[in-house]
Amino acid sequence: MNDELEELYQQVILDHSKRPRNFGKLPDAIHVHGDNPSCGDEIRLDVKFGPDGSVADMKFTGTGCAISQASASLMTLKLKGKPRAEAERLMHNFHTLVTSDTEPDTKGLGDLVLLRGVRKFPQRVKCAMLAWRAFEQALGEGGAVTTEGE
Amino acid sequence: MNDELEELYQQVILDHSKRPRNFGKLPDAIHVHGDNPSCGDEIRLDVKFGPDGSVADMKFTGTGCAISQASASLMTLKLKGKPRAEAERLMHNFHTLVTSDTEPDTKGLGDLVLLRGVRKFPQRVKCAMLAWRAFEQALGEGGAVTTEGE
Amino acid sequence: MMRAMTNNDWMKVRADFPILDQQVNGKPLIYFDNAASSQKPRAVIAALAHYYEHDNANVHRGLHELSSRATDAFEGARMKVAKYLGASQTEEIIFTRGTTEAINLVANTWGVRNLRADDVILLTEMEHHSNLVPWQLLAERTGAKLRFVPVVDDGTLAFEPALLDGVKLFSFVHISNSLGTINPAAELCRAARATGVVTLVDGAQSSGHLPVNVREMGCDFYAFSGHKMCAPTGIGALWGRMELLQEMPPWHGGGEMIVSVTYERATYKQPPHKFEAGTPNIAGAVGLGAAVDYLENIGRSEIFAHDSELAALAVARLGEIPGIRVLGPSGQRGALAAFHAGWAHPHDLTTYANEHGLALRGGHHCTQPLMRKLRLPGTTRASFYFYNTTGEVERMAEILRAARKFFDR
Amino acid sequence: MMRAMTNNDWMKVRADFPILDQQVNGKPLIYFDNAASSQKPRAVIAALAHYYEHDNANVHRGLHELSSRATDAFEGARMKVAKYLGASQTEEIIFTRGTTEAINLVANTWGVRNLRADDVILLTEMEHHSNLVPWQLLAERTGAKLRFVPVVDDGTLAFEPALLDGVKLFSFVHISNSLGTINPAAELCRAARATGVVTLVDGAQSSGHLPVNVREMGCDFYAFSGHKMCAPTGIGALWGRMELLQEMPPWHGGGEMIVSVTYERATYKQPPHKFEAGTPNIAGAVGLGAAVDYLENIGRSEIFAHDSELAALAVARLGEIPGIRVLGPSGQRGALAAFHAGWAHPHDLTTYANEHGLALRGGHHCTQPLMRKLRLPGTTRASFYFYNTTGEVERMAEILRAARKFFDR
Ligand SMILES: Cc1ncc(COP(=O)(O)O)c(C=O)c1O
Ligand SMILES: Cc1ncc(COP(=O)(O)O)c(C=O)c1O
Repeated sequence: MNDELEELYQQVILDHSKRPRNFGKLPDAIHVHGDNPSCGDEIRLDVKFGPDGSVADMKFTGTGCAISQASASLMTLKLKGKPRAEAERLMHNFHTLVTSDTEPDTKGLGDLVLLRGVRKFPQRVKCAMLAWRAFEQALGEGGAVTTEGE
Repeated sequence: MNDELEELYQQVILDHSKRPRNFGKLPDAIHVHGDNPSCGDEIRLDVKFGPDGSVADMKFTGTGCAISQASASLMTLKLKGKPRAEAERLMHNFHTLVTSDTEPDTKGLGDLVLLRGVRKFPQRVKCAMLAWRAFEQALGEGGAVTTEGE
Repeated sequence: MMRAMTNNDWMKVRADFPILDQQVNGKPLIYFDNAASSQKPRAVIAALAHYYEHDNANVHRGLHELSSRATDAFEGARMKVAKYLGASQTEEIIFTRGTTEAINLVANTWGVRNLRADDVILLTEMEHHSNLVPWQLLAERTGAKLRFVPVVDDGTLAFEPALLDGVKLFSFVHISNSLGTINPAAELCRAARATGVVTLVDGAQSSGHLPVNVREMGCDFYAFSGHKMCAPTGIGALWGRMELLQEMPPWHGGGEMIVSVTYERATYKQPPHKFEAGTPNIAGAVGLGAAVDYLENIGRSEIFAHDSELAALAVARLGEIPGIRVLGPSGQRGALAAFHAGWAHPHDLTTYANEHGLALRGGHHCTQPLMRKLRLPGTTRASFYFYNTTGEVERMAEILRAARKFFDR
Repeated sequence: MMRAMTNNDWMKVRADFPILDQQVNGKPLIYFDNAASSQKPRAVIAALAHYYEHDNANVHRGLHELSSRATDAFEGARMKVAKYLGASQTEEIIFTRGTTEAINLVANTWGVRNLRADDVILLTEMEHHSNLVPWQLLAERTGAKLRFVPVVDDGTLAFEPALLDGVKLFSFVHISNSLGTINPAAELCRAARATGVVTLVDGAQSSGHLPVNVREMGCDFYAFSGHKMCAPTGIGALWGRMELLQEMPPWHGGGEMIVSVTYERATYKQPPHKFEAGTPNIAGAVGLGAAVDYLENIGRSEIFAHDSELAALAVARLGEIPGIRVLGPSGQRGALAAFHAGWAHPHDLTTYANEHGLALRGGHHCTQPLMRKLRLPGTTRASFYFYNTTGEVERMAEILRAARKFFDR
C-alpha cells in the first residue's frame, strides 16, 4: 500500500468524514459560507461567540471530499469553547501544519495533526483549509469565502 | 546575376513601368477600380467599348509595383481596338501565361509574353493580373475588383 | 488504413506518443483524462519543431521565402481541416484558440447581429460552460431568452419540436463530456432547419473521435478544439456556412482582417480573414494540420470502434464494483465513463488513483448546472483515446476495487 | 549577463537559432523581418517539445500528476511574464493570442463598460491597425469619438496636453513598427494620468527589445505578442492594473472563468481567470516563459544596445544610396529602418532582395492611414533582432546598391 495515501486518509479522518461531528445548523449564530468552486466543495459554518469573544458554539453543514469534511468536523471539536486568542493560534498553527515544511507548535491541535499528510498533496490543501477559512471569516463576522487561490 | 530576376524585370517591363503608355483618364468611359489591399496596388481603368462591343479606347491610372504598372501599360496597348472576343481570348491566354506551367497560345500577346517570368514568382501573379481583372470587370460593366485571392 | 487495425497496430500507434512511456508515482502512467486534453504524437511535435527550425515567419503579407512557406503551411492546414470536416469551401474554416473562442465568436457576431429581445436561444441541460456562459452573456446584451432541452434519466435528450418555438439559434453538444451521450446531431439539425432555426454543434468531444461531415450533419456552425484531437494547445476552429459567415459583422479588429483602413473607418476582408485579426497561431495551425493527417491515416471509424470497445469494457467493469453507478446512456456512448462511487468523493478517488499512476478527473467537468440537476457533487470520469488499451481499463478496475476497500474500511 | 556582450558572445547567441543556418535562393538567409515575427531559439522549441513529451494535460481542474505539472508550468510562465514586465501582481497578467487580442479585450471590457457617446478615445497617427480598428468598432458601438495625435515630419508625435480634453482613454504604440519611433511612453502616461485618462501601451515592438517596467512607465494597460520576442505563435499577454481588471466585465464566456454557474447565470472568478475562458494555449505560455528566461539571460539592455547599433548602421548605409529616403527619427530609434527608394517599388525591391537571400518586408506594414498621410504607396522595411549582425547589414547595403543598378537601368 501507498504510505502517503495511508497517511492522508487515516482511519480517524475517514471516520470523521463519514460521521462528521457537530454537523447541523445553529439558529441565531453567525453564518458563513465557503466554497472551492473548482472542486464543488461547500461549507456553511455557524458560529456563536461568547460575550468575551470566545467560541461558544459551532456547527457546520456542507458537501465535499473526505479531507474537507474531516477537517471541518475536527475543527469544530477543537475550537468549541476556546478563547478567541487560542482559536486564532490554533488556526495559525493548523495552517502551518498543512502547508509548511517546518513543524508548527502542535499543542492543542489534537487529532487535527492527523491532517499533516495533506502537505504531500499540495492541491488538497484548499480542501483542508476550507472550514478554517470560513472560521477566519466568522472571526471578521460573516460573508462568503473561497480557498480557491491556495 | 540572377536569371529569374532578369527574366521578371526585362528591360521592356522596366521601361513600361517607368513610362506607362495610355496613362490617364477617359471621360465618358466605363471606370473600374481594382486593388490588391495587402500590396497597396491600385488601378483605375477607363474603357470605352464600341457599338459592336470592341475595345474602342482604354486608359489607366494608379500606383503599384513595376509588374502591375507594366502589365497595365502593355495590356492597354494590346487590347485597344480589339474585338470583344479577341480581347477575351487574350485575357484568357495571358492568365494561362502567368499562372500555368503549360504554354498558352501566345499569338497576339506581343510584348505581354515578357511577363511570363511572373510564373516563377507566384506571389506576384496578382500584380500582373490586377489590370486584367479590372478589364474583366469592365467587360461586365463597372464595379470594384480585387485580385487579393490569387 | 485499408484493413482493420489489429491489436499490434494499436500498440504501434501507442508508441507514437512519447508522454505515455513514463511512470507516475512509481507506476506506469495510465492517462484517462483525454476528454480534458489529448496527448500528442511525435509527428505533431515534430511538425512544430520543423516549422520553427525551417519556415517560421509571419503570414500573408510577406514576399520573402520564409513568409511564403509559412503562409503555405498555414493555409495548407486550413485546407486539411476543411476537408476533414467535409466543408464545401476552405474559406469556411476560421482558426480560433479552441471551442470556447469559436462559440464566443458566433455569439458576438451572428448573435449580436441576429438576436432581439425575447428571441429564444435553445440549449440543452448537458452543455459545457463554454456552450452556456457565452449565451448567457449574449442574452444579457440583447434581451434574448435561454431555453433548455431536458436531459432524462438515461442521460439522453428529451427533444421535441415544440421546444423550437420562437427559437433563433439551437446550440448543442455533439458528445457530452460529462455523460458520454452521443446526441443525434443530424436529426436535431434537421428539425431545426425545418423551422428556420440556425444550429451550432459543439464538437469538442467529437471532432477527433468519430467521422464528422458538417454537410451531412446539416448544422450551420461546428466548433472544436485541436488540443483534444492530438493537435497543439491554443488552436481550434469554427466551421460556418459561407452564407452566414459573409453576413456576420467582424469581432476582433486589427491587422490581417481589413481591406482598407482610414483613420475613421475600415472595410473588411471576406471570411475567413475577416474573423482572424492579428497574427494567428501559425505553428498551432500547422500542428493541427499534422494532427488531422495523423488521425486520417488511422481512420476515424477505426478510432471510434476502438474507443467504443474501451468505453463498453469500462462501463461493464465499473458496474461490477459495489456502490458505483455509471452515468449516461446504456447503449452506444462516447469515449468516456463518468461515475458516482457511494464510498468515495470524486476528489479523494482521483487523488487515490493518481498515487497508482492513473489519471482520472473528478469534479463537475464544467457542467455545474447538470451536476446540480443530478444532485451530484461531481463525478469521477475516465475518458479514453485510441492509444489507450483494454489492459489499462482492466488495471483501472483493479485500482478502483482496491480503492473501495481502502475508503470503505 | 554580468559583463558586456562581445561579438563572440553574439555569434554564440546566433547559433541558438537553427532557422538562421540556411540558404535561400542559394544565398545565406538574412532575416530582416523581425518586426513582423522573430525567430525562436532552440531553448524555446525544446521547451515546447519537453512539455508535450512529459507534462501535457489540461490545467487548473485536475488532481492528477500531469495536470499539476501542466498547471505549474502554465502558472509559472505567468509569474515569469509578470516579473519581466515589473507587474505588482502575477494576477495582472492575462494570457491572450497576442497584442491584437489583448487590445480587443480592453476595448470589449473596459471600453464597453466605461465609454459613452461623445467620449473621446485618443490614438496617434502612427498606430498599427490592431490599435486602430478595435477602437473604431468600439466607437461604432458606443458613439465615442476618435482623435489622433499628429505625426510630424521626423516621425515623432506632436503631443500636447490639450489633446487630452474629453479623453477617457489614450492608446498609443510604444515603438512604431513602420517608423521606428520610440515614443516617450512614461511622459505620455504621466500627462494622461494627470487628467485622469486611462492609458494603453501597444508594446508589440517593445516587449522584446528594451527593458520594460509597466509601473515605471505608469501606463494602465500594456499589450504584447510573444511571437515577436522569441516565443511561439499564438501567445501574448495583456498586463492591466488590478483595480481596473477587477471592475471590468468578462468578455469570452466559458470554462475556467467562472466560480459558479446555473442554467440562468454565472459568477466570475477574479482576474486573470475571469478573462481566460476555455483551455488556454498552455504550451504557448510555457514557451513564452522559456523565451522570457532566454531574453533575460542575455539582458534587455544588451539587446537594445545591439539592435540600436544595427539600426544606426542601417540608417547610415541606406543614406549613402542615391534615391533612398529613410523614414522616422534621426536620433535614437527602434530596431528597424523603413525607407522609400525612388527607383523601385517596395514589392519589386522585396522580391529582388529575396532572390539574394535577404528577407525584407514591403508594404503598408498595417499602418495604411499613416502611409496615406505620408503619400507613400508603402515602404521597404528592414527590421533587426539581436541575432542579426553588422555583417548582414553591410550585405543588405550591397544588395540594395546592386538593386539600384538593376532597376535603374
Ligand atoms: C506596433 C504593433 N502593434 C500591434 C501588432 C499586432 O500584433 P499581433 O499581430 O501579434 O497581434 C504589431 C505586429 O504586427 C505591431 O507591430
Ligand atoms: C463538450 C465541450 N465543450 C466545450 C469545451 C471547451 O473546449 P476548450 O476548453 O478547448 O475551448 C470542452 C472541453 O473542455 C468540452 O468538453
